[in-house]
Amino acid sequence: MPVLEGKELRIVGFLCNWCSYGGADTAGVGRFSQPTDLRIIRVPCSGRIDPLFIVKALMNGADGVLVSGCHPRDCHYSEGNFYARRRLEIMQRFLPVLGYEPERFAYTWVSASEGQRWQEVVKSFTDQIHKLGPAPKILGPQASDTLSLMAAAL
Amino acid sequence: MNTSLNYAYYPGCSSTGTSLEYDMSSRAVCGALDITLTDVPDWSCCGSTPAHTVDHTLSSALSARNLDQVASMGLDSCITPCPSCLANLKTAKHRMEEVGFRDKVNNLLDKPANTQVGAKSVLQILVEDYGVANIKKKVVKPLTGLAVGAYYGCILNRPAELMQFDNREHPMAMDNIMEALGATVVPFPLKVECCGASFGIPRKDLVMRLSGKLLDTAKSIGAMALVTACPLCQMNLDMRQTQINNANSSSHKIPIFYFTQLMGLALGLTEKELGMDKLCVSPRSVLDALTSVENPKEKAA
Amino acid sequence: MKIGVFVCHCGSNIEATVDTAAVAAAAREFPDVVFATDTMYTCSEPGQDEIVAAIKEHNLGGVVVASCTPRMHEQTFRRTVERAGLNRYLFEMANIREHVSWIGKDREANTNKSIDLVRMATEKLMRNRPLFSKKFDVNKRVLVIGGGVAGIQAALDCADGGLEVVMVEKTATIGGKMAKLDKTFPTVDCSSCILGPRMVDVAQHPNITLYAYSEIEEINGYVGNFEITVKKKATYVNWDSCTGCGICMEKCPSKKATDSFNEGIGKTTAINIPFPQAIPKKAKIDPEFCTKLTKDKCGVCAKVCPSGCIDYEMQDEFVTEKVGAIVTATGYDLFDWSVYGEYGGGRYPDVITALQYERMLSASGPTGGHIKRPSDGKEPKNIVFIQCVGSRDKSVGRPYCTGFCCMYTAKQAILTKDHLPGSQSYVFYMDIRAVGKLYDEFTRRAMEEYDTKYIRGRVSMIYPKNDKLLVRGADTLMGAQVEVDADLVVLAVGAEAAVGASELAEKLRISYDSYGFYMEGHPKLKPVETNTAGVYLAGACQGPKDIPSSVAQGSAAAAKVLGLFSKDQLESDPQVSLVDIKRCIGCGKCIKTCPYGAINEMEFRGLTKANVIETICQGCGICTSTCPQGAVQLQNFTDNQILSEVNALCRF
Amino acid sequence: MKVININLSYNSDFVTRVEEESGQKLNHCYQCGKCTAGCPYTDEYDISVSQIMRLTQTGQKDKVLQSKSLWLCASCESCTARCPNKIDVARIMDVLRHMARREGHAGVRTVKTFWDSFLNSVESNGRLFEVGLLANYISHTGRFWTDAGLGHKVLPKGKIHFRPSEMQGKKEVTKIFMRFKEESAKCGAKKLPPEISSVSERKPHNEYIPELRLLSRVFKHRNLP
Repeated sequence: MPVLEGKELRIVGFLCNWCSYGGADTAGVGRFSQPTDLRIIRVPCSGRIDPLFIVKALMNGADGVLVSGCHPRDCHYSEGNFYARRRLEIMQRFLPVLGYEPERFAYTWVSASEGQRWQEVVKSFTDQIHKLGPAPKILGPQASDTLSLMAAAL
Repeated sequence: MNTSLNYAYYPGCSSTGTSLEYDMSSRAVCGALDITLTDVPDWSCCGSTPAHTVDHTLSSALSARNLDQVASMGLDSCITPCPSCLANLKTAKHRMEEVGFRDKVNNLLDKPANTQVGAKSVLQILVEDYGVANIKKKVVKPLTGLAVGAYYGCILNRPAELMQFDNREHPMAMDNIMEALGATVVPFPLKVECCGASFGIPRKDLVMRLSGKLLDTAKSIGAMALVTACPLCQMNLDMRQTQINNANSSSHKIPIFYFTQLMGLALGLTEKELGMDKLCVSPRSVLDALTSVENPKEKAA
Repeated sequence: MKIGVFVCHCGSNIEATVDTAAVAAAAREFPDVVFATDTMYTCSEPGQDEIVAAIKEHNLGGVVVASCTPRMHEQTFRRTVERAGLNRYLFEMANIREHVSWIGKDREANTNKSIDLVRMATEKLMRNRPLFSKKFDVNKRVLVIGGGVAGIQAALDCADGGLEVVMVEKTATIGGKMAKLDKTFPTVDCSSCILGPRMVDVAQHPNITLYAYSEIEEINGYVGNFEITVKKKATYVNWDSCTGCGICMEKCPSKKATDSFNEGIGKTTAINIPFPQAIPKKAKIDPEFCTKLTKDKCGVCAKVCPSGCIDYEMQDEFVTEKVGAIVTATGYDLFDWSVYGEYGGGRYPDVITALQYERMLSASGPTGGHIKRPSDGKEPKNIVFIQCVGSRDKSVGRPYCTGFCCMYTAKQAILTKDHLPGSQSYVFYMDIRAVGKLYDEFTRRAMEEYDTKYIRGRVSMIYPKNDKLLVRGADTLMGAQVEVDADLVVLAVGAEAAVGASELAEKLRISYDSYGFYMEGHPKLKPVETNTAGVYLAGACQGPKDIPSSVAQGSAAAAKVLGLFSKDQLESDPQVSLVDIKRCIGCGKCIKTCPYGAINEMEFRGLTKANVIETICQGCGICTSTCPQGAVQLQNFTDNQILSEVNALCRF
Repeated sequence: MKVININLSYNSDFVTRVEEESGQKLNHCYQCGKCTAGCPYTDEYDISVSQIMRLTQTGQKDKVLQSKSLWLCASCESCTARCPNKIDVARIMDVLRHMARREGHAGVRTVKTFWDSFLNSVESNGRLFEVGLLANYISHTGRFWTDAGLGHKVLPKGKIHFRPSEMQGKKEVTKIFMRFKEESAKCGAKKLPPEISSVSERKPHNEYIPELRLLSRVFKHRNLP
């Protein structure tokens, strides 16, 4: 039972280790309550995020994907988030082509000190996804084959 | 000034009565500067302070009607000499951006209010649109030797977020104009202190105290006269000056001009056009001190 | 791979809103998981021993701990598994405290979420590979940026510890804000008497190289091997031969230069030595006020200088220094209070800042220690101190408390009485923040023994009345509006991040908060570290601090550096990129994108291939997501590992 | 002095209403007193503005709504302009005044009467008719001498007209008021004090004669032409 049926949707988050993951920690330390849908994957830098990750997540049945990195000019690796921004901008334009509403994806900047801001980001994005409802799923016995085909296509 | 300026003009109620001379001089000055004013057709009262003390929707509805009248002229903004009117018109526009509030206001109106029309003060457009430098160019009769203090009153640029004009604690618009007219501006420390506002009738004592303080300060800094941009301030300081003197056993004889009156003077308009005779505290001495050279226009008058 | 899973209660921190037993039970069903349990405190000694035991008993190939954030205990548990003979990278953490139990009350949802996070961790762990650090040499020299009291402390401690220290100070003298102070609280002892000797020590210490009037131009490299470019700003005086005799100052005809050391109280000469005890005691020319440099007239200083060290042609000079660690001690600056129009916004000469007042109190200051009104030089009788000017004020974007104003105001009130026994001081305050040894007693003394009148309320406006200033405030305890006829008003102007702090942070690759103060590694456990290895913080650059705390941090930072340098070699983080020669087509994209120039080209059987220099690679993984072939992979964050986490989440 | 039980006397409904109607967060106030420090009217207040804020924060409804201060605030915005926590204090004062009205309080009757008279004049003329306002106010307060002294100053200057300035749209304005009263009646406000409610059945403006006579009586006393 992955998501609480009706209650939760699948939301995947990719967070850079230095700012946003820390920001999410700060939010936790501050007990800033948030919706429980989001599952966070930690990456060293938003620049590490391959647009493929997001597409894969959506194809595999995520209802929303959230990316968060350090504020521009404040990247721990000095320029990773600029690369991220460029790639994600382009990727977002392709989502409709793949049959996903671009609103299912969002990227933002949250620093390690911005626990409050992280809370707001999670709340508003989760709302946004719940408004859209569940994303179209590829199910059934052939699902995995279809997926591998799509993966190959990408 | 090559491009000609046109504005919808909202006089406000006091312009028909106690601040007649403000209205006269504002129109005269704009005329002299080739600024065209068209009266807002069949304008009504903005509700002033009393309205917003009763209810914000009522207050905004009263203003909204006038904003609509402006829209009916095919214009998206108007100007008014009176800060109180200005505050209400601006507040109405601002608050009506909030849908829930707008609906409440529309409930009170015949037809849904136009939410696009903005408002500026006569002072603001003179400074920002016409420009102090250009005013300076038009001066034919500099106010040399006139030591004047500029008093702005409390709501001309407060709250800053709403009024979006000049500095909230230390406005300079009138100071700059007066300087351009050749007057000696004495920095007035209580520029934005309240004069007692509309309490003149129900609680005169308040006005006596607050306006009294303003007059005392004006005297202490050696101002021969004060300029104001607000009918209420002017009325309290001018019309009630004798009352104030009696109440505080002071003996002030400080003329309280509307800044437009002194502008007009410097632009060569006659005292009559500017309603100098409407002032309660006689400006005679001050004006005589000024007019070293006889003004031909005045002879004619 | 045989995997063991340990789900931590963290006392009630996690257990209260997550059914850890259920999480462990669910984990047992995951592929490869051979052992799973829930424990009270996994990080405690018994908790760690349990892990070690389990690894031995079930001969586990990898371990997952579901507890707090990896930023807290990843290192701890890596050491634990290592003790049991596993490679430290065959370990993963699932953050079920900060990211689950602390942000939601719904036990069912939390438990379910925790299970997902553990599944992710195990899926990734299955694809983890043993990684081994490389060792590299350390350059045991340290750079201290900023010569205030914190920087001085750090520099001296390091130097005494036998390290070579390079100190770079922006202004012409070290000493920072403390050098400008007359006395210090709560002991009221003379600031320069305490600081002076320390400044001299810096100048004379054989291990310390001081670059005053210099700034950091560029920083390259990494912990153990930084390369720093220092910009020595043109002083137009050859410091090697300048003796600091001061004749140039006496003779200089241009006496209108802003006296920044005296906070603009009084003026100084175009060529000047900041103050008599300056270190280094060397003259410099302020070009904008020097008639020789502006109009090519004068040239008096060149004529009078006995050692002929004036050089009007001098240019900025750049020098490189190699160091292994950096201590940042850039301090703070004062908030620009002119935004307070109601306080005159700078229009009234007799409204001054506390630091200006401090200069006035100082015997070596422009007034020779006499309190005078800037306007007419008269002795003030009523002095009003206003607290929280640019502190605890959202409306000016400074919601934080500066923390030391309450104390220095009490000090200044006391000193005022000493200087002018006939005077009366009034302090408008909101709360008295006097936490610290003997601090509260001190503020009490200001009230009880020195009869300072404390008024609880903010001031709404100040305006001139005759030759006095009328201060109109509130006494909220009286519930009344109050007025004071003041001769002099002293504003306790708050502290903000030093000018240029953020630019420097970007050069250092450390993060800073929204006010420009530098972020420490961990608010509790890493107060002087940053998230960049080898870069440490000291003093007010991390947040407003008084002298004792700044000094303490200076020493703490020094201790960290000495600790770092206690090893001759450092271990590189093996989580770096690795090129798969077979896949690499030598397109060079990764070389272009790498922020560190950690990738170069190499020849391999006549083909060009990318090659990662492990010690330079910082492990950001930008190359990995750039490589069209997937040939460059950031180890421990490979595409496969991340995608396995994605699948773990979405496919179930 | 009365002991206040903080939890029993806390009127949470009141606090929420104030926050809703003013759009301000009361908890943002940390009682620095800067509003009181700058308030030109503090002299006349029975409760200083910062204490009004405090009492509102702590839900002391009656104390607040019955206070004179609410009616002596001229909305000069000093408090709002200078609040370190960006609270629009003036707006909160306004909102409290609205509530006081709805609850039928009028801390300073003369002020309320004046404001009502002002609005009555606007309601029936579309614009403010100053003499009418004065007359109306005098008739409601019996304060004949209020500004008699000014009469002979202002009369000769042609600043005072004994007829309101004409406008066609005044019906629209009157309607605004009517609708407003219906609305406020709907949302269960207590009966609006007489001055306001009576207006709807006021005589049309051109029959202001009785009040004019009243006024001229005033001037006779000053033996004016």
